[in-house]
Amino acid sequence: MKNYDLTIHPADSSHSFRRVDVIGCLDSHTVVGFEKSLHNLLDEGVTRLLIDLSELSYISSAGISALMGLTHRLRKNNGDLVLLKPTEKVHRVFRTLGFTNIFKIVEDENEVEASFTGTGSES
Amino acid sequence: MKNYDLTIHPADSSHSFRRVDVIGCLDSHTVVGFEKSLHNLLDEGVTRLLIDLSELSYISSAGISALMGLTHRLRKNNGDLVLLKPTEKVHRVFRTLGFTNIFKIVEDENEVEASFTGTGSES
Amino acid sequence: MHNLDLEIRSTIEPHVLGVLRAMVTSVSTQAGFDEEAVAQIEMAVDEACANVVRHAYKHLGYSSDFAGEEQCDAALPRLFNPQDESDVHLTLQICVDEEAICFRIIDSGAGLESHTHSRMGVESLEEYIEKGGTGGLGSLIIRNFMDKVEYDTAPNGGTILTMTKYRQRTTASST
Amino acid sequence: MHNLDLEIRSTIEPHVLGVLRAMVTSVSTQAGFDEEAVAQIEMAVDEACANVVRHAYKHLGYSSDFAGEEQCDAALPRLFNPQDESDVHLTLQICVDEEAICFRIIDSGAGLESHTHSRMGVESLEEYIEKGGTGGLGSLIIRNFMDKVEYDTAPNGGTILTMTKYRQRTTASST
Ligand SMILES: Nc1ncnc2c1ncn2[C@@H]1O[C@H](COP(=O)(O)OP(=O)(O)O)[C@@H](O)[C@H]1O
Ligand SMILES: Nc1ncnc2c1ncn2[C@@H]1O[C@H](COP(=O)(O)OP(=O)(O)O)[C@@H](O)[C@H]1O
Repeated sequence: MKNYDLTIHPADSSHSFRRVDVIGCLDSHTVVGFEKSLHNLLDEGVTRLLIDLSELSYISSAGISALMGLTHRLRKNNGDLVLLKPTEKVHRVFRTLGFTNIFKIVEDENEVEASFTGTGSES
Repeated sequence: MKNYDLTIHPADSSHSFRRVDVIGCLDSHTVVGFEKSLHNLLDEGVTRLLIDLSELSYISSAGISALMGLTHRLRKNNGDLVLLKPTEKVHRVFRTLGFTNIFKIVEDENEVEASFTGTGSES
Repeated sequence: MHNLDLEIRSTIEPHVLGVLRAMVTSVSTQAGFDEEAVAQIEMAVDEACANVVRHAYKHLGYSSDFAGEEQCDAALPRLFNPQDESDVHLTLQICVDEEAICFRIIDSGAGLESHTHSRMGVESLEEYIEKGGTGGLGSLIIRNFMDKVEYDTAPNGGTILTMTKYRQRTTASST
Repeated sequence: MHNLDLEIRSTIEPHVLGVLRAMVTSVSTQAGFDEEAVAQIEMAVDEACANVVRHAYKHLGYSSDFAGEEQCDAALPRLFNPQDESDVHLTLQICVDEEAICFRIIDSGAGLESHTHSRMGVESLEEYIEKGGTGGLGSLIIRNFMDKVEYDTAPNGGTILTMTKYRQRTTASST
């Protein structure tokens, strides 16, 4: 029962995006480290970002705002953020609050590559 | 996330014992209903009892004492109590406190029938 | 579950948010709320408690927003240290009865600014996005997920947030 | 996790045991104890709280042992009902610091009988079995699973149980 963990996968030339997995709870406490790590990654030039939410058990408004901030920054650079397989609990929060109209959410890993529509391309 | 549930399987002529599944937490609160249900079953004449612990997430001293009470009563009637596949957490409690020397614990469903050694036989 | 009253007092520590969520989830589940309602209650209470941790004692320098964890903790008063009778903590009261579950989140902090008092955070997702998607979502979540929400100023100047979820009524639903 | 102090006050209600376990498990895990230690802490605290629910207020008729749930609840005082300022409740204090996690379970009940005070429950599994396997196992579990255990009588006559688990030391182990 780890409270929070983030795995940043190394760049992989077989796809155009960078992948991270976030595990546990993204609340107003753990979000601080999450934002720092991901904005560092964007500083490195990443414009297409995939965040695997399949093991995220909780997200608070602070976590949602962090995802909003990443979305804004990536889209400004012609990139995008894609969220992979959120748990039913997290997906329901997105749905109820209306964030399913804002975030790009993908249920099938095979559709990730196609879902990045911006022009930015990097590994 | 149900806190406590007990399933009493109907008598089945293909084996000599009666089976119940206990789910959730067996604490000093839920043990009251548990003891009542199982002693009712023994009143019906059951002498060989199998309790499936594979979904028991917590047991307190009250739960252990209830199992002790059932063991005593069944063995006095030449029957026995067998515990099936306790979760690692519950098994560790039994082990640490020394109850693995008292309770008959079976990990494999196919070994249940053989593990009843008393003479009492019923369905 | 029948009636249950609980009161939790805690020091201001970011880790307490996870502990309070575990407790709130357990109480709400045992009170008979379904999974979706429990998740909404968990989130609303977490937002309220996070606001205490982040905002209420900012003026004293206790905030997970602008202090590194170590600096922040060093100065934290302890609840059970008789030498430290300062009033920097978070109180969460929980009442369960036949009709509803009710939470009261109390701090003795700086209080709400008078303009936020009447109108907390953002009013809608649209307003949230217009304002750049940075703040105010917590209050929106609280209002959306609970049936009754009330902000008061405590006699000592702190904030009292009372929120209720009824057993029958449904609030914002995902379907 | 750094320092954290928590105090939970609750009405005497059997369901509260599950709620307190959820909280204790969450605090201990976040405090960095491993799975086995967390399970031992959960069990020790649960035994202590169950004793308050079952024994401390027996003389007033509040006990999950001999009252049906409905009868029992009907008479239960509420924590937040100003008309009901009786002192029938359970207090659990939790302190986390660099060295240990410490729990204090406080009631204002009848207190321990003087002979149990010096020697609570049974001393060993053998004694437990000799006595028919019915009572006293709770205290044995508390002593086995915690590093330091102390019973005191509160000024109001109730019981104060203080128990500590250190971060490094290992108590009863299964291996
Ligand atoms: N307990 C509190 N004490 C002081 N100020 C508070 C408290 N709770 C909320 N606030 C104020 O209300 C504002 C709105 O809160 P909220 O909607 O949760 O959004 P956010 O926390 O993202 O700003 C906060 O920015 C803060 O100024
Ligand atoms: N908080 C308390 N208030 C009053 N009596 C208590 C309290 N805690 C324990 N006791 C007494 O100590 C005895 C031993 O407790 P324990 O070892 O948990 O075994 P059990 O609860 O099975 O009897 C109890 O039977 C009770 O008489």
